[in-house]
Amino acid sequence: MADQITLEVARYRPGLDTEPVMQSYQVPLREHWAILDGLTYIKDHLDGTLSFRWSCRMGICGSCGMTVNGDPQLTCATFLTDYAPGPVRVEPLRNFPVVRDLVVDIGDFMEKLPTVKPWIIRDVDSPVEEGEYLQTPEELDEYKQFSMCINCMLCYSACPVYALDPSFVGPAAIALAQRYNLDSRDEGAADRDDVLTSPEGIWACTFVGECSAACPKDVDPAAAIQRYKLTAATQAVKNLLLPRGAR
Amino acid sequence: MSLYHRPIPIFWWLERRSYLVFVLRELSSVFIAWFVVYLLLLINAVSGGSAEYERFLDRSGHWWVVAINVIALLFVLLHSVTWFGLAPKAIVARLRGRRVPPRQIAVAHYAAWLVLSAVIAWVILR
Amino acid sequence: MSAFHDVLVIGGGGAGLRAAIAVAETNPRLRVAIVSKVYPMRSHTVSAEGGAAGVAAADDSLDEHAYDTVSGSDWLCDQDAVEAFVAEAPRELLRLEHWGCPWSRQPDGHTAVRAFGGMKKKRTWFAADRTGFHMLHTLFQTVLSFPEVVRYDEWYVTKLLVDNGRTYGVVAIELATGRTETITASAVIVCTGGCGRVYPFTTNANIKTGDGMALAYRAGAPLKDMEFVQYHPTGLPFTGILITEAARAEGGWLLNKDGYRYLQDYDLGIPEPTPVMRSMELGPRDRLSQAFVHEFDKGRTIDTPYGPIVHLDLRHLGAELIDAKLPFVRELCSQYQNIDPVTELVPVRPVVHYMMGGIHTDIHGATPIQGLYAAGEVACVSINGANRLGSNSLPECLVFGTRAGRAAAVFAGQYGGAIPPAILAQGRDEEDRLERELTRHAEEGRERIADIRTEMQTAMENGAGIYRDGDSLAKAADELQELRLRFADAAIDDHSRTFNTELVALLELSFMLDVAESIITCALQREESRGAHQRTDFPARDDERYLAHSLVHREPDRHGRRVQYLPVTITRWPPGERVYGR
Amino acid sequence: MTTRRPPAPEPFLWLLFSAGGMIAALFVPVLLFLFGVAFPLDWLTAPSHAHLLAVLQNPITRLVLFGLCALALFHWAHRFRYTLYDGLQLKRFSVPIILFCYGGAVIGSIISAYLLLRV
Ligand SMILES: Cc1cc2nc3c(=O)[nH]c(=O)nc-3n(C[C@H](O)[C@H](O)[C@H](O)COP(=O)(O)OP(=O)(O)OC[C@H]3O[C@@H](n4cnc5c(N)ncnc54)[C@H](O)[C@@H]3O)c2cc1C
Ligand code: SF4
Ligand code: F3S
Ligand code: FES
Repeated sequence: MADQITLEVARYRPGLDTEPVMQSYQVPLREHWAILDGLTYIKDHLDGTLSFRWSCRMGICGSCGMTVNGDPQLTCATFLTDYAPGPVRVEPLRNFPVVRDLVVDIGDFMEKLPTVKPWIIRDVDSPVEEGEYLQTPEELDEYKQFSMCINCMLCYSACPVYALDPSFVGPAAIALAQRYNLDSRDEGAADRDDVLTSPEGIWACTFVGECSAACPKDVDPAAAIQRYKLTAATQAVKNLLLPRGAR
Repeated sequence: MSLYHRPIPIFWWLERRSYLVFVLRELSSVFIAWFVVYLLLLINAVSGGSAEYERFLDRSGHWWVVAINVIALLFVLLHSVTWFGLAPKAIVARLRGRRVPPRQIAVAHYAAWLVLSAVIAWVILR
Repeated sequence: MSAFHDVLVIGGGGAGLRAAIAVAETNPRLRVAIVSKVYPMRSHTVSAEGGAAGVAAADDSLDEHAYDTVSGSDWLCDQDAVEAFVAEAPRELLRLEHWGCPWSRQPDGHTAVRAFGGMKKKRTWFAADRTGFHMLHTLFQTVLSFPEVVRYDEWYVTKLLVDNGRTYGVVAIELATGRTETITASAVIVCTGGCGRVYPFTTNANIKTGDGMALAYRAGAPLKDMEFVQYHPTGLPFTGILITEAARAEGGWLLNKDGYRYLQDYDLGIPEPTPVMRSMELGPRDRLSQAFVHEFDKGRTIDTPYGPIVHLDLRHLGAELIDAKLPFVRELCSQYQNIDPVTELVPVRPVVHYMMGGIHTDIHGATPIQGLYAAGEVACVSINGANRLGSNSLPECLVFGTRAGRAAAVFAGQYGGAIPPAILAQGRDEEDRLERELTRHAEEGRERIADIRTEMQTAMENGAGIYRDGDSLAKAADELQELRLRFADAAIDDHSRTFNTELVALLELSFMLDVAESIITCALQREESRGAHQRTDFPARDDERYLAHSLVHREPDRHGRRVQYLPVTITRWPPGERVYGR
Repeated sequence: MTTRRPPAPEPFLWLLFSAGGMIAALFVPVLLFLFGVAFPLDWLTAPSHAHLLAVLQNPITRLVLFGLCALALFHWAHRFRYTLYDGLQLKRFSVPIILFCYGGAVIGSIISAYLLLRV
């Protein structure tokens, strides 16, 4: 194994550059080194001006998403040796405005998230003193998968519909809405329906499926969206056919 | 803050293989529409009497009609395969309270496809 | 510019989010804001795996949880705080359940509990082995349902503004734009988490740089029990990624080079095939990490390029149990170590994990500075004493986050009002200082901050590791002194205002140097061995002299520090011997 | 739901699209293979006119074929609409696109009904 590998890193310095330029760095190629280790090596030893986000380096905080050789990846869970002999292209996540170098602006998602009301909604809250809401392991399994989202934004970066129409609510937010809709303790599905069934909601998704392919936590947002389409469509038919009281 | 917005190329779907497959999958719908037209021509020919029907058979043997149909068949197969692959995601089926694994739903779809195709072929070729 | 909030929470982790909700619930009219240097759901609480303790089972009792905590702490915790903690933890965990936390369940629908190190009963609530992740996202998403909670996401707090013994807010940088702002408030709650990054090998995330401890310390609040740094016995060798204690609670074994369950040699019990509470692999973390060092000295560990290791054996648990209860462990092992714990041994070694010490607070989270509160890992109430029990920290964030939030809300309700001009002047000074930091030492060829950071971490590891002594600590103190001088001269390459992570790294390093010094100072002064503080030159516990909290104050005029001792509060459990496995 | 919105067309269009996609996936390959490839290339002998006429005169056949044609056309309409939106980035022309696609499906369905009734 060669002991060095080239990282071609997208640099964008606002005010100086009109568009990103690629810059090459040689970093050590070692077993167990993630792409992120290569980037921190650059920052610590070669070029302190390179900007990127990271924190947990164990694939759970969701901050280190970037485009690696064209694919959206968590750079702390993607390894240099898998790309040997290189070079490896590291670019910011697609479909988000670039703030600087590898840092993108996810403000859009942060604004959309509360609109789908990702919290438990109950008609009546029972007091904590009465103990927990019972939920069997099977009921837990109903939504568990959709609760695994780390908000890493890889799915948004992979979704062409979001690229073309940034008003699309998008995979992770819809999956989180479904996470609560399917939770046996929640009674807020009707409250989330308006946003989900708006033109920017589920109907904008054409089931490209790339969101689920990109998701590092197997959340399968594509499935969440299609399932809600089925739910919403069935509901619409019921609304049309049944008199109000019978629904 | 001056943010950089990456422009989207017109043919963005040439950038990634998976996007290309997606666009081809979507285009399969055009060939399904073509099939409907072709089917209606056939029905029209059958109701026009046996001479009409023979003429239809002749025309359907033209090299370019066959070529279109071969391409259409490939697209339709792409449609079927992707459809059966994705349908299990939207459908949550339950058997005796247990959730049926997506794989089994896909297998059921393929089985239905086989049986139906056999029945149709039998009806036509009988 | 200056914005005003009634209560300002620094930190969006478990403690900070819980505190913000508590403020909003206590008094909905208060304007509460959260400042966090990362988006709240990126906070390090997200990494917690094993679970959160709170008495739930019928055969368990608050007293037992309290006793386990007290003895686990080697009697250095305050027992009134522990009693409040164990009493309120179950309610807080239920609260989280009502907010949607996907706790793992029993077949009948009740929440499930698992065993944990140093606990006599099963009382650790868990959400598979992603407990912290689920708790943090549940809290964050619940905060979204309180529109009155304002958030400053990706803002970095650089200074606490204090005048006349009372706090009035902070100065912070908005990372995206580089804008600095004075944010004033009637009360401030510090919830900035721990400081594992002062050590080279840690389970802690990049962001855990002890900022809040240094902020409070610089503002005049003392830090408590800083010499107590927890090593977790099972981290992956290269990355330091944690393999949760739950792996041992579910039945994992620790094996040395000869495949021998070596803990039996260290007064931790006799090996049984299935886990026994407070015994062997379910002993407390300090004792397990110390046993590793002895194994190393006996040549019974295994050498690897990333240091000596022992093995964690999960193979006998089987794929089904591992997938149901420890899926994240399996994922981490396969991703970062290329092994499958179902069929292979997991290489592990002790790793810096948690800070028992922190900002000195009372039982309501109040610090000696008026209007300043602290909760979570950054604070020292103290319930953890000389050694925290696994799974006590997440509920601590909840219980004391809530308490601090309530107390701050009451304080802010009573003492709102005018901001003294001195505060605004302080704010302007700080903004000017940051301006100078940004342009500091533009010349080439200066010292790199990464080098200073690495040397600081090495000094800490060598000087104040699992075992320390007067010499090693004194040496570390000298090294830190020198690093401080070099730091004053260090340069940054990056002078941009947009998302300048190098500037952040510089400010973090300066905070870490303060924290590191306070750890060394307290460790030098405490001439005994207790819990995680093991002095080879003073191997015995000394209740005569040191049944007391150390409080380190900054002394600006004497360019130094002063350590003072505060007696431990004992309510019902007089100091005794720590017995495990017997 | 407390306030009642007028039913939006999207769920119904999606149901038609889905039903069409399913029925097309199940029926079209074999039919297209037989009539578009196998008979024209003489891999199999085409059925006689009389046999086909008999099959087509069966009301069940006609019903099935009508369902197939109409749903498949709606499937096309819906997918093609979004292909134009996304693939060619023509969303700004959404009104004419909608008229063309679903209009085409409606007219096509009427024609197929007419042709099937005439058999
Ligand atoms: C790998 C791992 C596993 C663990 N597992 C368990 C377990 O199973 N059970 C258990 O009980 N405990 C566990 N712990 C311990 C526990 O997770 C932590 O102690 C706890 O989560 C700390 O929460 P916190 O809210 O105090 O701080 P954090 O979650 O660390 O949050 C700190 C917050 O402060 C903000 N902040 C920091 N500095 C600044 C600044 N200068 N300006 C602005 N904002 C700032 C950060 O952005 C962040 O939002 C574990 C710890 C680790 C590392
Ligand atoms: S759904 Fe998956 S890819 Fe999308 S944000 Fe969540 S974890 Fe990331
Ligand atoms: S990639 Fe996009 S289009 Fe839908 S299935 Fe996923 S959200
Ligand atoms: S650094 Fe946290 S997910 Fe990669």
